[in-house]
Order: sequence, then structure tokens, then C-alpha cells
Amino acid sequence: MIIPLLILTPLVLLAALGAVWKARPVHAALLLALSLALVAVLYLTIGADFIGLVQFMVYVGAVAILIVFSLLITRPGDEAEEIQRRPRSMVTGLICTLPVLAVLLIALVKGNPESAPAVDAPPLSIAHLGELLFTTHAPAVLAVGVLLTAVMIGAALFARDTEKPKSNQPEK
Amino acid sequence: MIFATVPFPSFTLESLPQLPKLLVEWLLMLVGAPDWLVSIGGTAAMAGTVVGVFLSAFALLSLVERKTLARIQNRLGPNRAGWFGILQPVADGIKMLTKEDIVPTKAEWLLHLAAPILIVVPSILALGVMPLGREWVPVNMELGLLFFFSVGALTELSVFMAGWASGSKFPMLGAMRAISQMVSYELPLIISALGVIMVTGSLRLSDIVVHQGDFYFGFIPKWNLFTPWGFAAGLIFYIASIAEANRCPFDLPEGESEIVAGHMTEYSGFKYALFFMGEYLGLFAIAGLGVTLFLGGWQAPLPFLGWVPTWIWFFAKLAVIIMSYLWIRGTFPRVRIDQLMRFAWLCLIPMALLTIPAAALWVFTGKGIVSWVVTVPLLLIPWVILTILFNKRLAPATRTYTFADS
Amino acid sequence: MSAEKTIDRLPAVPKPGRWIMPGLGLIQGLVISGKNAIQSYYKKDRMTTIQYPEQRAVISPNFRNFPFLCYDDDAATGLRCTACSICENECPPQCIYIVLDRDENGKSLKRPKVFDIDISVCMNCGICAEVCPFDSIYMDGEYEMSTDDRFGGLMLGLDRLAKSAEYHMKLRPEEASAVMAKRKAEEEKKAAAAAAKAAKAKADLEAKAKAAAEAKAAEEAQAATEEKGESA
Amino acid sequence: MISDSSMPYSAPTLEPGEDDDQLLRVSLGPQHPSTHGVFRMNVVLDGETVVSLKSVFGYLHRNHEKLAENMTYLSSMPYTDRLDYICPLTNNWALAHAVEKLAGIEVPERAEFIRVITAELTRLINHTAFMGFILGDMGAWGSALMYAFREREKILDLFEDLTGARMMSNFMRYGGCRNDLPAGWADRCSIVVNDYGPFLDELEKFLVGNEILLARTQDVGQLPQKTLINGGITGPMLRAAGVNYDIRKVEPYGIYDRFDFRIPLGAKGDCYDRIMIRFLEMRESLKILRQALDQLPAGDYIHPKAKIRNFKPPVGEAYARIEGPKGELGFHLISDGTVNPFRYRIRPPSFINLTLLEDMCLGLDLADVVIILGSVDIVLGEVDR
Amino acid sequence: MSLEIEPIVARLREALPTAGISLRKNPGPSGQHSLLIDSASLIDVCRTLRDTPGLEFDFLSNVTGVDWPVAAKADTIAIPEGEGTAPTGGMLEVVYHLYSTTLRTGPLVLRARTVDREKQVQIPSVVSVFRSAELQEREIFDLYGVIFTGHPDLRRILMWDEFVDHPMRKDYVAPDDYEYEPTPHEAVLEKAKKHYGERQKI
Repeated sequence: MIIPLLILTPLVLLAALGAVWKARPVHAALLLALSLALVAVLYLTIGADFIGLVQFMVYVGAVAILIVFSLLITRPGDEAEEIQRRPRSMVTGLICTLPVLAVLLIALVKGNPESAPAVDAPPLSIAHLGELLFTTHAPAVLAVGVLLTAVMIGAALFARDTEKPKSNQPEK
Repeated sequence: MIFATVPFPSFTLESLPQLPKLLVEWLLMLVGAPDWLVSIGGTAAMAGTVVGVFLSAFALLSLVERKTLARIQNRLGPNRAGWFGILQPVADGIKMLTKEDIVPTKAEWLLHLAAPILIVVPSILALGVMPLGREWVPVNMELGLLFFFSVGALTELSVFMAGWASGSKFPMLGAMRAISQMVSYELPLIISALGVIMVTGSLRLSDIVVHQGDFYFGFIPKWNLFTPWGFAAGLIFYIASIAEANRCPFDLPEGESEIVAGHMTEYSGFKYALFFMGEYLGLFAIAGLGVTLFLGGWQAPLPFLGWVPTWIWFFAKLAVIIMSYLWIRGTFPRVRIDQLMRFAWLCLIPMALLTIPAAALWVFTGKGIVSWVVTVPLLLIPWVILTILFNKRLAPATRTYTFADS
Repeated sequence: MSAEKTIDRLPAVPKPGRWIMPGLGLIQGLVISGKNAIQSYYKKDRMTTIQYPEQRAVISPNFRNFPFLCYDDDAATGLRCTACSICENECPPQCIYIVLDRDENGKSLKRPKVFDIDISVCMNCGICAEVCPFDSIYMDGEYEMSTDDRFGGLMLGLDRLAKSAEYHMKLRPEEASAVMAKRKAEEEKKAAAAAAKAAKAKADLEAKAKAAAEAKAAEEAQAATEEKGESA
Repeated sequence: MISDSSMPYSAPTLEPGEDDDQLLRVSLGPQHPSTHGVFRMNVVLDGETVVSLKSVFGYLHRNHEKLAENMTYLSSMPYTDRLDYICPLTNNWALAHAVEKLAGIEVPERAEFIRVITAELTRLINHTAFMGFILGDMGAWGSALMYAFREREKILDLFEDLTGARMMSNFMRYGGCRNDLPAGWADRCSIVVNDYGPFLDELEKFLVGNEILLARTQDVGQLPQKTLINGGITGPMLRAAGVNYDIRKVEPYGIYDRFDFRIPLGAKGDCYDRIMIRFLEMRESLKILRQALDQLPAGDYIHPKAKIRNFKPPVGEAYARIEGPKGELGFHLISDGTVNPFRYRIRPPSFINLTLLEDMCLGLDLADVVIILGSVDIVLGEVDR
Repeated sequence: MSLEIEPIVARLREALPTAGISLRKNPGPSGQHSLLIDSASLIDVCRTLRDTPGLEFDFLSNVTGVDWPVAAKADTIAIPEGEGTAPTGGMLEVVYHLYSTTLRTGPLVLRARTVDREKQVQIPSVVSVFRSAELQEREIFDLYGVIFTGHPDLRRILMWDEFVDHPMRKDYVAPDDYEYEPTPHEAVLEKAKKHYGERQKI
């Protein structure tokens, strides 16, 4: 069980670091997609098939594609000025991440390993998961559904006014 | 002791495709390899058979496509290489291998190399999950369908890499079109597959095929296609699968009359062949899924044909679907990018969403005559409204032509 | 005739306002391409292509490719061409090159010593055949003339251009027969003219001879009378 | 955009300043699958819509006019086959018509009929090939093209019989034709003409109802009638916009006034109308062909006193035009009495029909540019001369 | 059908009294007589021809460039009625053929001439009146060297932009910088040059 974990986690870290460090936006985006994919593989190795495949589908299939697609459309500028303002962005980045790191370390140290749930719990079957999702957690699913539709309508409205009227020059 | 007596694997015609796996396992056991090595050897052999079968099908399809297109255009098609052109794929393969592989200077060579590989990988992974015969299911995953769609998402990423890494303008345009097309056609593809999951109750593909097992009144097979919601969802799945595989009339990314070869413009040599392999294997995967979901996978069409090995039915149905793709490719012109989008978002997705309540009603009203009476209008009326709307606003105007005598 | 009724029909345009299934036109297109595919197996008329090296397309007798020089009975002597180089002047891309054959003291032998056609320049327009007054140059029907030598290979000299009148007869029977008839008629006319000239020449030869004879006779008579005169 | 007709020209040239990196400069280059030959368009795209389009000519420029000035009148006839190599016989007729007007030569009856028959057969070939090319531009690569070329082969075989070459006909002389119809040619021609009707129905069913074609060509590349006339557009493109101007009726040359045929006029003048007008024109050509084949008289195929070699037209100038399949093909000849023309000018319809290409394509997609160029139906031999 | 040109000239003179219009007879049997318009009033003449209801010449079919190295020769083609043009050096001429699509009247031939062949080669561009002249005038500029003032985009159209000379002029000598390739065709070219050579003299 441990071997895949030991192989994968450094790779994920490396990819994430690359995503942050890379000057060229497209390389950064692709490395981000790689790191998300590796996380999905991590899920698969510990037997959580559903969450692994959904992670792969949602993140690599949708989020990474949207980031990359926007890069393709806007074709962002050159890397020079991005490298030039790197020192300042480094500082702000550290300021934000240090507290998060602190919280993680505390949780790691304070939490005692025994209380963690037994590793060999019976693997969750999809039907059971489905029932759980739509009976006990139904309100949460419905809330997420409403949120998503609101986002979809917002995006549609937002896209509408910037779209040029398609001039088929009926009468120029 | 080395040749411990291991019974030679007994196989019937039905489990013929299992033969390589059984042989490898028998050999390994003969040699006395440890268990984990035997299982790995078996799965490797199974994977080998799947890849072998579908690569030879790809070679055959590249020849059959050129010959059927030729027949539609009243000519013979390749008949010089080998008897009736049978060696044409070999000739193409050799040509592709020997052609010089040019990488443009402005291209990012790593992404330029990675793109074709990343296009072929997902199609083969998707084929691994497909139930090809009663005893021939390479990987019987409980989440077969979900695995199929999540792996399918990788092709868009590789198309982007191909388009962006080539550095020149036409691939850029091609990549833009390809991604927008694939993203907007993945939605109707998945939604139309939801109906089947709801009715079957499981994501395992072999369960779906078993569910479509017996026959109405003895001779009409209980495939999902012959149910109202199944017919609508099947049609939408068929159209969306054409768009997903970038086949004509939706072959915009590689619209050769506008942007030369889209994201594949800057490729030559074997990388270009990899793109085609990826496209054709993707076509097999999508058509295979269509057959599994709606045409009853490896089920026999008529009850008394049970003795025929089941994987023959799967490949026969697959051939029929792919011949229809070729027929469409020989006839239709290409759609423009905004029409493509409008068709997907305004027509396909609403109709696909409609099939879900129809499937629900179908199950709750007991799958009998009553459910037919309930679901058919639920599907038909919105469709008629949609076409009337289409005729009024978007339909092409009918033109009257005057004739001048002087 | 069936064709007549389809001439005036306007294209099948759906009546406005009626509800039409959107996919109808597409299905009609499929039916047509399907029909073409199936009929291409058994209907000869549907087939567009032929298998070139094995089957050959039937070319019409009037087909014109690069020119050739016609000779009557023997390539060296019977060449009809008299090197008048009218075709050389009229050739639009100027691809004919003629050198007149002269004997030692410079008199023209009315025969081309060199007659080259550069078939990489010639566009087989047929003007040389049209303007040739001596019906010696005609357009050939042979089209497989590719060579691997870009310089010498495409420069056809007299040896490769000259072809017999029988070849011309085989190539274009009616044109060749018309030319042969015309030439035979000219021969007869020339022969007749020659015969007439010869006859006239003989006639006035005899006339001269007769005149000479009479003159001689007259002299003898005169001489005889002189002798009589002297003797008397 | 185009303001009112009094000041017709204000093409929206893109100032370099306004260009930012959002715009994509693409050159649909001379080597491109759907430019019907070596023709280049520098297109500036904002996303997929065209912002500016400058066309570049001259890749196939052989300067036929300079050659003609150094050659005799007869020698420049084979070069007219190379102008619009899809319809060589109408080019030959245009030059013969101009020289006959320049020198005042009459043409015997039978030659006039042969000219009308070959011209209308050429119009059939051109419009059938157009259907194949326009479908190819739209993406149905090959099907309509091969059907069109299958029928075109039959007519080209007729031309091979008549003129000696399928395409490079070099068939007209000043005062008639080069040779008479070979035996049995007229019957073979009427068989081909009879089979053409059913083929047109089949091609029409394959093409016209097709929803994708309708969606792709309707309201694409449409211009008002006044701009079209002002831009010098002639031929099916002009009549698709509803302007009733066909030189066979406006200025009847040859014996077109003896045949009854109609001129189809379009409604809006977009790409769909241009396709339909060419369909209906093919049907009218079939009518003319049937009448001409019925009334074909006997007689000599060339004026007996027509001079083939060192033909010297009198001093003067003449401009004559015919209704070619692509538009008004005219020849402006100035003769100074010698064997060579002093000035030999060709009025190429494909070249001048490209004047308004940019106006038609502004605001549309890259895919539309390809179809609009296809609907203009250009042949680069005639555009670049 | 050659249209009678006198009433058109009369209407034009009455509409534009100051314009320099002179009738030119065409000796050939085609009977297409032409109007020589001096450059200053070319655009006004075109605009009146297009807009006046009676004339309505709204379709400029053809624009031809002609190079007259000897101006007097032009008078043999377009015979002036009264005084002939002073035989100066050479000149460049542009011939316009106008048609009316509504009245269906025949070719109205207009001629515009430059002062000489070297420096003063300006002719006002009629693109502002007839859009069809745009590409044809660019071609005449490219092949003859006539500079059309007021043309929106006067560039070379057929030759490549760096090309220097104007190929259609009578005195143009083709540069022999083609990549020379020895062919047995040499003899033919000499003979042709010798034969066709002397015919180029004017």
C-alpha cells in the first residue's frame, strides 16, 4: 500500500511546484493538469475508484481544459515582465501559504493515528454511495445543483453582451 | 518437477479471444512462475489481444473507408497493393514510417512529441473497458462507463497540445475549433448515456448488455434502441459521437478546405499516423459504446441465433455503425463553427435532457404498453415544437426565381 | 422523351410555412450517394475511372498530339517536306528548327537536312499541320512519349519524326485517304501536263523535223533544178 | 462599409495602429486546397470573423497580351485556350468574334450553329464543374466533384472528336471553325444532351435540399444590386442578385436571337442564389442545345475567302464581348494594318469579379470566405493572364 | 450595335460646357467611335454619364492601357475631326468602355491621354465613380506605368512588388537574368530572335 504513495506524492509536489514556478503560462497550466491527474491516480491506488475517476474527469477533463482554452483565446503576453516581477510575487505567495502550512503541521502532530478510521473498511459500492447521496445528503446535492445552474446562467448572460452582433450585412 | 502436470486450457469458440490469455497463463504455470507473475502475464496477454484486434481493425478500416468512399464516388479505390488493395494499410504504414518527421523550429518539441501519444492512449484505455463478448470483457470494472468518459476527456488536452505546440496559425485555429466542439458535444453524449444507466441500475457495462438480454413477443430483441426514450437517446448519442470523433459533417478541426489540416498541420511521418490511429481507435471506442448502450452489445438479434459466438455480433454491429459513418462522410458538407455550437446547445442538449425524465417514466410505469403511451408524447411533442421553432426562425428561406424573356 | 419533362421543372423547393422534418434534405442526399455506390457495381455508365495500364481509353481519330513528318515510300528519299519553313514561322511557341539541305555548290535540294521539334515547348496546337502546303506534317495520336533525359530526349529529330503514309492512313483513315486522293489527282494532272508538254514538244519536234525535211527537200529540188539549169 | 452609391468606395482598410495582438494574420496562401489555383488572400481574423482581406494576384501571370503583340492573329488563338482552361471554346469564340468585328468578316450559317453548340456545351461543363468545386470547398470532398466530372468527361470526349483535344481546343478561325463536324458527331451530341437532364435532377436532389448546404450558403456574401453593377460584376453573380443583364440577350451576337431561352434571375444574390442560378442556366443551355441541334444546317464551316496565313485586318479598333460561363469575356483589339495586333486586351470576368471580394467577406467567418471565393467561380489562368 | 455618339456628345457639352471633349472617328468596320476627354474633366464626365437619367452609363466594363511611342500613330487609329494632336514624343492612353445596364446601350468609348511617357504620366482615377476600375487601373499602373491620382490602393498587381520596369511598354527589353539553362533549343531561339526580331520595330 505504501509503495504507490511514496512514488506518487513527490511527483505531485514536483508538478505543483513546476506549475507555480514556470514562467510560460501554458506550461504552468499543463503542469497543473498533470498534478491533478496524479492526485486522481493517488485516489485510484487506495481503492476509491469513484472519487478518482470523477476527479480525473472533472479536473483534467473540464477545469484544465477551460484554463488552457482561455490561454488559447487570449494568447497572453511574453514572459519577460512576469519574470521581472517574480521577487515581489514570491513574497506575497509566501505570506499567504505560511499560515496554511502551519495549520497542516499542527493537525499532523496533534492528531493521534489510532483514532483514524480503520484502513480496511469494506469498499464503498456505488449503489450504496448513490443511496447515501440522495437520501441523507439530498439537500446538499440540491443546493449544489441550484448553485451550478445559477453559475451557468450568469456565464451565459456575461458572454452575451460581449458577443459582437453577428453582422450578416443584410443591408450594408 | 518443472513440467508439473497443468491441464491444457480447454476453450470453446465462444471464448476463443481468451485463448492467448489462457495460453500465457498455462505456460507461466508450466514454468512454475509465482502467482502474481501469472496474473500479470494473463492481463498483459489480454491487453495484447485487445490492442492487436483493434489495430488490425484500424488497418482494415483505413482501407475499407477509402474503398467505400471511392464506391460512393463511382471509382474503384485502392486496388494496386496486394489482391484488391488488401496490403494498402501496410503500404501506408511503411510510407508513414519512412517519411521524414519535420518539427517546425517555433514548435515546443516536447509538447509536439507528447500530443500524438496522448491522443492514442485514451482510446486504447477506453477500448479496454468494452464488453466485447459474453466471456471476453478485458477489464470488467464496476465503473466502466464513468471510466470511459473520464478517459475520453484526455483527447481534448492532447488536441490543444498539438495545436498550441505547433506554433503556427492554422493549428492554433484548429485547436480552438476542436476544443470548443469536443467540449460542447461531450455534454449530450454523457446525458444521453444517463438514461441507460437509470434503466439498468448499474455502471458496469456488461450488466447493461445482460439487461438487454431477452426478446419481446419472441423475436424483437429487448435492446434499448427499441424503447421510445432509447431511440431518442440513441439518435442523440449517434450524432454526438460523430462530433466527438471529429467525423464529417462535424470535421471542423481538420477542415482541410479552410485550415489545411487543423491541429495536425505541422505533423508528418509517424506522428501524423499516430493522430490517425488515435482518431480511428476513438471512433471504434465511441461506436463500441454506442453498440453496448443501445444495440445490446454482444446480444444476438434473433433468439435462434444463439449458437453464433457472441463477439461476432459485437463486431458485426460495430461494422454497421462504422459503415454508416463512412456513408455520411461521403455525402455531407461541413457545418460552420457557429452553426455547430448552436445545434449542440439549442437542439441536442435540451432533447438529451428530455430523455432522462422519459427514461424515469419508462421505469416507473412498468416498461409495458402503458409506459409506451406515456413516454412517446413526452418526447414527441417537444421535438415537434423544436422543429416548428427551427422552421420559423432559423430555417432557410424558400426562394422564388423569376425568368426574364428578353 | 423523358429528358423533356425534367427540363422546365423548378428545383423541388418546399412550400413556405409547411412543417418539414429538418433532416429530409440530408436523407435525400444519403439516398443519392447510396444509389451511386450500389450502381457503381453493376452499371457501366456509373464508372468514372478506368485502370490505365491494363485498360486504355478509346482516343478519337481526330486526337492531336505532337506532330510527325509523313513520307511516301522511303524515309530517306520520299519525305514530302521541302523545308519551306512556313510551319517554323507560323509555330506560336517557335519550337520547330529546320536547316535546308544544299548540295556541294549551294543549290537547294528542297529537302530538310535537320528538322527538329522540341516537344518540351510544343503545345500540340496543330497550326503547323494546318498551314503546311505540302501535306507533309500531321498531328500524331501517340501520347506515351515520356523520357528520362530532359535535354536530348525531348528533341525529336528527323529519325523519330518521319512516319510512313500507311501509318497516317492507319491513324486517320478518312483524312489520309483524302490526302492520297488529292496527291494522286495532282500526280495525274502533273503527268498529264508532262505528257501534254512532251506531246507538244514531240509535236513541234516533228514540225521542226518536217520543216527541216521540207527545207531539205526544197534544197534538193532547188539543187536539182540548178543541175538541170546547168545541164540544160 | 460601403456608403451610398454616389461615393461607392470606402473599403475599411485596417490602419496598422489599430492592430493589437488579438488579431490573427493568416495568408490563405497560393498553396491552399480551395483557392482554385495560385491565388492568395491576406486575411486578418479577429477570432474567426474576417476584419480585412487583401487578395494577391500574379502567381500565374504569363503576360499573354505581350506575346500576342509579337505574334500573328492566328498564333494567338491557341493561347486563348490557356486563359480560362475550364471553358476554352468560349474563349476561342470571344477572340474570333472580336477579330471578325475588327475586320468585318461574316461567318457562314453552319459555323454560327457549331459555335453556339460548342459554347453552350462549354457552359454546361463549367457550371457542372462549379457544383463539384463548391461542394469540395464546403467539405463534401469528392462526391459531387466525381459525379460532375463523370458527366464532364462525356462532353470532353465530344470535344476531342470535334477539335482534336479535350481541353486545348484551338478550334475557331476568323470566319468560322477549323474543321467540320466529324461524321455522327451531331447524333452523339444529342444523346449526351438528352442524358444531361436526368443527371441534373439527380445532382439537384443531392445538392439543393441539403440542410447543411442551405445553412452554409444562405445570406452569405450578399451585396446590393447597385454595388454589384458599380463593381463591374458580370455573369451568374450579377443575375443572382436579380439584375437582368445577359449579353446573349442584351447584345445578341452570333445567332442567339433565333433561339427562345429564358434568363433566370435570383432573389437576394447570396451564395445559395448563385448556385441555383447556375443550375437553372444549365437547364436553359440544354434548351438552346436541343434547338440548335435540330436546326443545324449544311453548308461550309468556314468562310470560303477566309485568310488563314498573314491575315492583315484593316487599321482600326474594336471591343467585342461574349457571355462566357463566368461572365462578360471581352477582347479589345487595336490593329495598325500589319500582321500583328498593335494592342490585344482581354477583359477577364474572373479577375474583375474579384473586385468586391473583400466587401462580401467582411464580418463573416473564415469558412464563409472559402465559399464566397468558390461562388465567384474564378480560374487563375484568366485572373492572371 | 454601334450607338450614335453625336447626341451623347451634345448632351455632355451642354451639361459640362468647360469639359474638353473631342470626337474621334474609328476607321475600322466596327464603327465604335470614341471621345477623347482631357484629364482634368474625366471624373466629372464619368459622373454625369453615370447619373444623368437619359444616359445612365452605370457599368464600366473594360479599362485598357495603350502605349503610343509615336503619338501621331494614335491619330491613324482614332482619327480626329478637326486639328490633329501635335506630334510630340510618345504618350500613354487609357481607353474606357462604358455600358448602360438599364437602357442597354452599346459601348461608349472614352479615351484619356497622358502628357508624355516618362514624367507626366498622371491620369485621375475613376474608382470614385466606377468601383470596377480599381483592379484594372492597378494592372495598367503595373504594366504601363500610368499613375492614377486618387486611386485608394495603387500597388503592383501582377508583377512582384520589387519589379522595376513596366513590361507591356513597346520599348521594354526583357531582362535575361533567368537562370540560364542550356537546351538544344538554342538554335531555334537564335533563328526565332533573328526572324521575329525585326518585326518589333514600330
